[in-house]
Amino acid sequence: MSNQCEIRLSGSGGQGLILGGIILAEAALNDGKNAVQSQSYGPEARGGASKAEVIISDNDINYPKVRECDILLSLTQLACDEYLHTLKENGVLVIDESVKTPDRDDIKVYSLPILKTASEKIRKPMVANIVALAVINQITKVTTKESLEGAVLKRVPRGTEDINTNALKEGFNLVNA
Amino acid sequence: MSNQCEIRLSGSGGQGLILGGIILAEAALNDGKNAVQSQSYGPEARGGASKAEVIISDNDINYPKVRECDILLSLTQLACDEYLHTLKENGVLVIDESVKTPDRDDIKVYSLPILKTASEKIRKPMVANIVALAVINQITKVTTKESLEGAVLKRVPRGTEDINTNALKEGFNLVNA
Amino acid sequence: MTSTLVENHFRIGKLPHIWCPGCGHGIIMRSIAVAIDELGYDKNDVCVVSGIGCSSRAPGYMDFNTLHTLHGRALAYATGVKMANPDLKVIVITGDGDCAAIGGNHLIHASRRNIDITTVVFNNNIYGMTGGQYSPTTPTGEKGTTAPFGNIDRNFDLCNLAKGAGATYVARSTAYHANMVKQQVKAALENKGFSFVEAVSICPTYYGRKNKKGDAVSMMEYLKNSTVNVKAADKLPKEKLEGKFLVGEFYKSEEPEYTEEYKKIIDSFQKER
Amino acid sequence: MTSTLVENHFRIGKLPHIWCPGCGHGIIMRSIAVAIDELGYDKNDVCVVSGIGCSSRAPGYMDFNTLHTLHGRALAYATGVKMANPDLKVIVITGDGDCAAIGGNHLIHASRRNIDITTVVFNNNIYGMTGGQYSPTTPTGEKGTTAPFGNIDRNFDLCNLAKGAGATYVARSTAYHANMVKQQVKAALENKGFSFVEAVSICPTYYGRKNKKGDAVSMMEYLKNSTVNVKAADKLPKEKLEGKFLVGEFYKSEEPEYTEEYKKIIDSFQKER
Amino acid sequence: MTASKEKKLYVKKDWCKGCNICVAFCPMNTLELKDGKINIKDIESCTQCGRCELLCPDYAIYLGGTEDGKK
Amino acid sequence: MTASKEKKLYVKKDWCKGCNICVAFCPMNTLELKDGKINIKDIESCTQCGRCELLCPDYAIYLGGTEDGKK
Amino acid sequence: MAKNNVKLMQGNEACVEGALAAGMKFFAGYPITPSTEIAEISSLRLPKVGGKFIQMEDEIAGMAAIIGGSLAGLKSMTATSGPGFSLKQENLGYAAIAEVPCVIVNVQRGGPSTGLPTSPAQGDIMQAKWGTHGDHPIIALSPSSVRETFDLTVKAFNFAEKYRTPVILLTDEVIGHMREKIEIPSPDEIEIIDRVQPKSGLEEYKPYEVNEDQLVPDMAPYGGEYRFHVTGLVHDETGFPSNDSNVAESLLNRIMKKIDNNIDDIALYEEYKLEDAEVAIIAYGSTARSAKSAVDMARAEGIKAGLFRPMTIWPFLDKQVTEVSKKVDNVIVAEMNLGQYVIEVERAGNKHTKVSKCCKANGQLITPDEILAKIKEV
Amino acid sequence: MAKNNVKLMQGNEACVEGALAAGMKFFAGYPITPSTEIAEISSLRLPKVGGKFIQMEDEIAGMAAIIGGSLAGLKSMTATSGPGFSLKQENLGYAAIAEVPCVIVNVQRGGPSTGLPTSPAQGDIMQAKWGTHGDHPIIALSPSSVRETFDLTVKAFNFAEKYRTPVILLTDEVIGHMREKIEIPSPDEIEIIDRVQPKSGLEEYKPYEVNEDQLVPDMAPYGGEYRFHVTGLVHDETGFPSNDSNVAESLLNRIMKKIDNNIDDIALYEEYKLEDAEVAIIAYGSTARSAKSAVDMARAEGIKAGLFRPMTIWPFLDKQVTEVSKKVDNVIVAEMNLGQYVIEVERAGNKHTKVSKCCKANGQLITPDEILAKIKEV
Ligand SMILES: Cc1ncc(C[n+]2csc(CCOP(=O)(O)OP(=O)(O)O)c2C)c(N)n1
Ligand SMILES: Cc1ncc(C[n+]2csc(CCOP(=O)(O)OP(=O)(O)O)c2C)c(N)n1
Ligand code: SF4
Ligand code: SF4
Ligand code: SF4
Ligand code: SF4
Ligand code: SF4
Ligand code: SF4
Ligand SMILES: [Mg+2]
Ligand SMILES: [Mg+2]
Repeated sequence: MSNQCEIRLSGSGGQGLILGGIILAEAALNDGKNAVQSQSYGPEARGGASKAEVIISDNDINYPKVRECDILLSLTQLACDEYLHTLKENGVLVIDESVKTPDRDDIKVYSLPILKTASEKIRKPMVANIVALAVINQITKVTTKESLEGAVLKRVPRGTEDINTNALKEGFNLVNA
Repeated sequence: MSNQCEIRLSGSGGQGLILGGIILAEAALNDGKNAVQSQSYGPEARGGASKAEVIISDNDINYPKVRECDILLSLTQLACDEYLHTLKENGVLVIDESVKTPDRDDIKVYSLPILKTASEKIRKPMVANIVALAVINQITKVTTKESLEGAVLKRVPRGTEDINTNALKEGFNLVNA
Repeated sequence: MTSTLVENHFRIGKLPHIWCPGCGHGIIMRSIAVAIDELGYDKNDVCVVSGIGCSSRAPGYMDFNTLHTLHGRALAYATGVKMANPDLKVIVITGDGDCAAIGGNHLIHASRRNIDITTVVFNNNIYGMTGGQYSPTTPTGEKGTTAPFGNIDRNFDLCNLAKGAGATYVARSTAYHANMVKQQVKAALENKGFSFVEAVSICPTYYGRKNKKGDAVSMMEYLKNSTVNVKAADKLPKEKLEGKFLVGEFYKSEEPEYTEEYKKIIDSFQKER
Repeated sequence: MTSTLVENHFRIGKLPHIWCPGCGHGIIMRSIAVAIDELGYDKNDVCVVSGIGCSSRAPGYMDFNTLHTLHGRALAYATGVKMANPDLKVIVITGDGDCAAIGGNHLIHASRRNIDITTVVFNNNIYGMTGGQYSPTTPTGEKGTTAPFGNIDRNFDLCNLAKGAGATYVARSTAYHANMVKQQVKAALENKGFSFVEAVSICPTYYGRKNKKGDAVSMMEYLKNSTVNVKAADKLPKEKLEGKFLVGEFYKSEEPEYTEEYKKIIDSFQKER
Repeated sequence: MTASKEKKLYVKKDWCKGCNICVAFCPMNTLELKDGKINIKDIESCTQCGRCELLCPDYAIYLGGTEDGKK
Repeated sequence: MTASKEKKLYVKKDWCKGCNICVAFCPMNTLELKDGKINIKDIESCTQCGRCELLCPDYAIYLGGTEDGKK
Repeated sequence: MAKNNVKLMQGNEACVEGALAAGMKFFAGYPITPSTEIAEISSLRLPKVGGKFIQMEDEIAGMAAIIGGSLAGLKSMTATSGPGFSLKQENLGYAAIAEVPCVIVNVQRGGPSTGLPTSPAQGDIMQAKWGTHGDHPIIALSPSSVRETFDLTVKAFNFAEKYRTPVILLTDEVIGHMREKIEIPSPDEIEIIDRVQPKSGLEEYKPYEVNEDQLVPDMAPYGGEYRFHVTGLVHDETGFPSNDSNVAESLLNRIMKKIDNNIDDIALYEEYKLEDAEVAIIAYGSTARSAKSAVDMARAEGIKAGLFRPMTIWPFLDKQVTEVSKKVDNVIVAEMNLGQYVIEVERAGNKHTKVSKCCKANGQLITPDEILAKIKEV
Repeated sequence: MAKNNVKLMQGNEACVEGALAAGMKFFAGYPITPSTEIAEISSLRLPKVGGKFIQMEDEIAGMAAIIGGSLAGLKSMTATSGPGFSLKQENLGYAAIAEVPCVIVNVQRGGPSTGLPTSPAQGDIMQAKWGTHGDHPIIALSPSSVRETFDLTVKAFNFAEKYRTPVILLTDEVIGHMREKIEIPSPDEIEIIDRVQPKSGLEEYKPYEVNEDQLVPDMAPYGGEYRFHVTGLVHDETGFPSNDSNVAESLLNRIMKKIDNNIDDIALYEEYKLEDAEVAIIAYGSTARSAKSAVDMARAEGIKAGLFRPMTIWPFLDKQVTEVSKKVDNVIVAEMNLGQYVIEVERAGNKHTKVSKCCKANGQLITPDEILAKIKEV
């Protein structure tokens, strides 16, 4: 289980985090790894999920749920407040710059303008999830760049490939910058 | 169980045999005995029963169904054919005269014009069941006369008391004759 | 010896049927067979589906593909049969309780979808099989074993209900008008869509007895004397319609049929390939 | 701080409700509360019953006797409540799926009995709660997650259905016509019998998105522009009615109410004693 | 009215339940019940109108060609 | 049109889901969304017609007497 | 002449009389053989005592209506048989989780499906406990005579009210349709239990709150002075839904415990000639009558047989069955099905004794002879 | 890049893919969380392969329609969750007695009643066997992964066709909604079984006739050259109803035996580190994933734990469970309910070993830690 990486993507419904989780998991498959993606629901199916979870591993994945995670993405304050305690010691926290940097000194925190990049640079707020994936990838190398690109292009609606490639690029840049 | 008397009333639907069974059982209650009455049904409840069964006993009655009976009434040939084999050795068979006297010499057979008495003497074919009860009672003394009369008067529709008392009388007479 | 019609369309070994003397169901069942006969359908192409009830015992006697289902569910089963094999002529035989009480929802939805099923309700205004409880078509005020003081429910006009829900052929006839039943069933079978035929039946054993309607003959007389054909109704003065009910064809229209519409979806992919 | 109306008729602690931004259900729910308020009913005398669905979540927010039942069964539960305590003003809040798909049978039978229940359907033409499957009111050709190639079912006109089944007050309004909803609910509550109010709602999240109807505002605009009042309809030329649907009161009649009729039976024995 | 009758009126007593419908609705009063079963009282009067067959709930009376008799 | 207004226009931002309905249907263009929440752009223009209250699915805007403000 | 309160009565009729004695004021149902007489007699009797009867459009609606009626304050009952019982399952689970007292009578007939509609069976024993989805509490009682049908119907209402839970009266076609001598007890001989009304102030009222070791919340009717919310979702003590796993856990635990912890109150059974028995028959309902005969017949032949007759079928009488198992060399479960109650008996008993079964599901009551043969066989 | 047939797929999607691979041509259902995706994906995929999808007015109609569809010759499936599964029970019994092959998927969620609609549970285990009235046969399978969902759906169709019986796929919200790597087998790797068509002449055709030791009658479709009658009443080999107790007995015995006698064919299970185990976990479905982790964790701590994982839930794997029980000192049944499968395990095992349970029904998947704690406790 040591080579298992557990990732939680959190935010508000409509931010495309489930799709983000799926893409991340598929990227891991592209790398020849195992992956499990799951999510949580509100009352019946309505409203969409508030979080998505991905486990990536070289081995079989038994218990499919993320409890303590290695990587936590929080695009909203609410989500960060709710899930911060689930981040392991030495874990990586990626937050949108609008989220207050929490005072935990046992983790690495990356506060980046993810939402702004999507809405202002790419002018498509809905690609924030892709920007975030690029950011996570760039920081943690949880999948290869190529696999992530392949996974994104496979899942996004036809005709939006360029925008999404762009979102990836800007996401990578956010970290490099 | 030796003091238990098991009676099967058989005929075609519409001959009021279930009511007959109920009256017989109530007559037994009037005598301070125990009684259980049951019946069989066709598909779902439709069509009415083709037989009614009564067990009369001084003691508790456990198994409530009649298997081999002490007394068998058969108002139709079909019924007689079907149930004759269920009559015990030394049992009493009461048949309408229209029914062929079966060749079993281990039983007592009473062939009497029950249907005709009802339809011609009393001019009410539907009191054949009451005539039959009187006949059975007269032959077997399974209940007292008074109890039977009481039971009949309690169950028959208001306004038909006279006809039914008459039916009883004619039934008693059939045996005495 | 039996008539050629009976010989050809019934399972002779199962006759005589279990219905009571004078029960109207036998008359209506025969009319359905005549309708099929006159249309010349291959018996293998006909599927008769029923629920539970005296009426629903009919398919057991009829020499087609037959399906005796659960109380109220005939139309849902029939929908599955028709979807799976749209070439089958699917007929549902049902009772007023079966189709309008427990089965009411399936009736309105099958009507709405306009799926090509012909439904014939043997409406005897009572639950016959279970011994005379009032049904959704028992007239207000009449008695049933569960309405000992008179039924306070208002009763459905089944034809109105089916029409309101979307059936594209709607007609009523009676056991007395056996030829009309036949004609309507024929028209219903030829209608490509959901067809509803209400055949008013008689239950002398329960409905008749409970409500002092006399014997089978009196009840047939009532059917004879209390009906007005819808075509004639407009021309009649109001007084003449009092206490009467209408028979005849109430509604007919052509609308897209469900399995045909579905086939279009399938075909659209066939072409793609 | 909340408005006096909301303060007085809702369980403030449960608000804001779970419905999506722009969901029409909230508007209709408020109109019902205003109707009750204007009629001056004691809150203890009101019982609001629902099934399962987004719409059926309403009673949880409303400060009355409230009963959140099973999918489709609200009217059957409500019938029990009303029979047991006829003094209660019983209101059923339901969805198009809840009342017309799985609950269709209870709807037509409650209508038939004319039991004094006011039913308000939040009709958003879709199963909202389960994520956008087509419902019996989804217009033919439109999409749902289970109708990816367009719905081939014909849709119910719920008001027709209720009327055909026997409801004695039948009306339609929309989330946009919030005051009309209120007026109709008031009239429905005052009608001694089964009342049916179809309040057309909007589901921007599923119906809107699946069928490219734009955001909540566009959908409200559609309600505004596509409705014709039934009173005006007769006077309008046909072209003006194309693509429109009718709102207003469709039917009203006075007929024996079920629990009152039952009371007569009880009373007849009281006198005997 | 005993003209050329193409068909023959058959009864199938063991199916008859004695409901009396055919008797009551035969326009020619051709039929009767006897011991609770259908009986042709007067075949001559029959016009082969087919009503009895149409209305018999039990298919116990019918008009048939000669081939029907054999079955 | 800033005449004697009996009632006051209240907003309850934390209930507002930013659906824009009140903004779109206010006849006086009094309202706007700001950061996804309702905002009174120009209270002077409000005629207290009550439409926003009527159509707000979330009871986040309403006209109330002064007592309402306290709650 | 027999005493005035001694009557020949059908089991189904005794059920209605018992219900009325217990305070039934509302019946909603749909006819089905062999339970129909219960609806019919209710329709006749209820209005005379100010109660109400309604024939619904189907069994689902019948069950839903009595839950509504019970919430509005009336003691409520429905009656059905196999197919209808299957249809009521979803609503049964609702009554269990929303804790609505009500009585459901199932006059068992031959299954599965339409099966043998006019023949007796005991094929719905396991369904009575497991027929609805999800874990839930249930009480089910099974009478062996007409008089006991009366008594257990009263008990069913009492348990329903006391524990706020649906109670099933599992009778069968034999008991339902047979007529037998019954001595109707006088009202003062009958213990009647009503639901406990809440006493808390209106402000702090929480409809599902329990205090200390109370397991059953008090219950107000709709239309009284308390207003409250009822749902089939998992809910907290206020009655409102919650997704919290602690809430779920404590709700489910409480509704299970309110039955399990009170099993001694709920346990009804008869022991017949068990003291010195070497072989014990376990049988219930109509089959127990045959079993009793069989015991007598065996004793007459010198075989030490005895009968354990549970009237409480659910909750399973683990303690009593275990005790019986320890005492005898052989336990024989006789039931009119292919082996249902025997599963629980095996679970409880097969550590201690040999458990066998005498089962039949062909529409015929098991006879004393068949049981006797089995006794001799083991 | 991953291989072309390697995909990230949701359990519910894998179910549809498995069904299509097995030859499903008809789906009728009604949406309900968390099974809805099965309907949605079926509606998208079926017409493309010439199959048919219909959304019915409710779950009852959905189940009825697939029985009709199957009789007309198409391999048919429906999918639902708890409340809908309860509604389907009456029809399920019909399929069992009329011997109509069909597959019913139940993606289990928290019950009872509406319960916890979006949370996982394994609370319908007993209902799957006992939910409908009357004795009847049932096969139920429970997958633990997305790939296994595919495989067991294929098996479900195969068993349904081979044994002419309804087969239940009992999955749960965790398995249904999670996405996992799956390698879709190629068509030639998949064994597909179709119902056997009758060969007898038209005249002597009896739709429910079996010869010699054949237990499953051949099956013709409506609309072919054979005409026949189907009923939910007890019927003889001609398919027509009968009240004869011999007919009833032989029908019921045959439909039970056709499953029981073939249990070795139907028994699917996995044994994990059981060879030298001293404590055996028994778990199925998603819980088995936690159990496997727990076994590994225990082993890491030097505790000899093992896992018995039944994929065939019904018929109960008596032989295998008994064997496991004999081998170990402790058996722990882990399941997301308040104790259901454990009842059967106790019955089979408590003569041989100590049986305990690790149960939870609060909407949360049991964790490996919880099972490990239980292992240490016993
Ligand atoms: C689920 C279910 N509920 C109830 C019954 C009992 N039942 C059988 S037939 C019937 C009513 C039949 O009435 P109808 O459909 O009008 O047919 P009829 O007998 O009058 O021809 C009832 C209530 C049943 N078999 N199944
Ligand atoms: C017996 C049962 N079947 C299905 C469901 C799943 N379900 C919950 S709500 C719903 C549809 C709701 O649609 P509608 O009534 O129109 O309400 P809306 O959400 O659109 O307001 C369905 C199918 C259920 N909870 N119970
Ligand atoms: S009970 Fe009525 S409907 Fe049934 S067979 Fe007899 S007459 Fe016909
Ligand atoms: S899903 Fe649709 S109906 Fe449900 S709350 Fe959202 S907008 Fe309203
Ligand atoms: S055919 Fe006509 S005339 Fe001849 S017996 Fe029959 S009904 Fe009478
Ligand atoms: S109608 Fe038929 S059943 Fe009735 S009396 Fe005539 S022949 Fe006999
Ligand atoms: S009250 Fe009328 S004018 Fe004022 S803000 Fe609201 S909608 Fe606009
Ligand atoms: S209508 Fe209500 S929820 Fe929508 S923007 Fe206006 S105040 Fe906010
Ligand atoms: Mg009827
Ligand atoms: Mg809706």
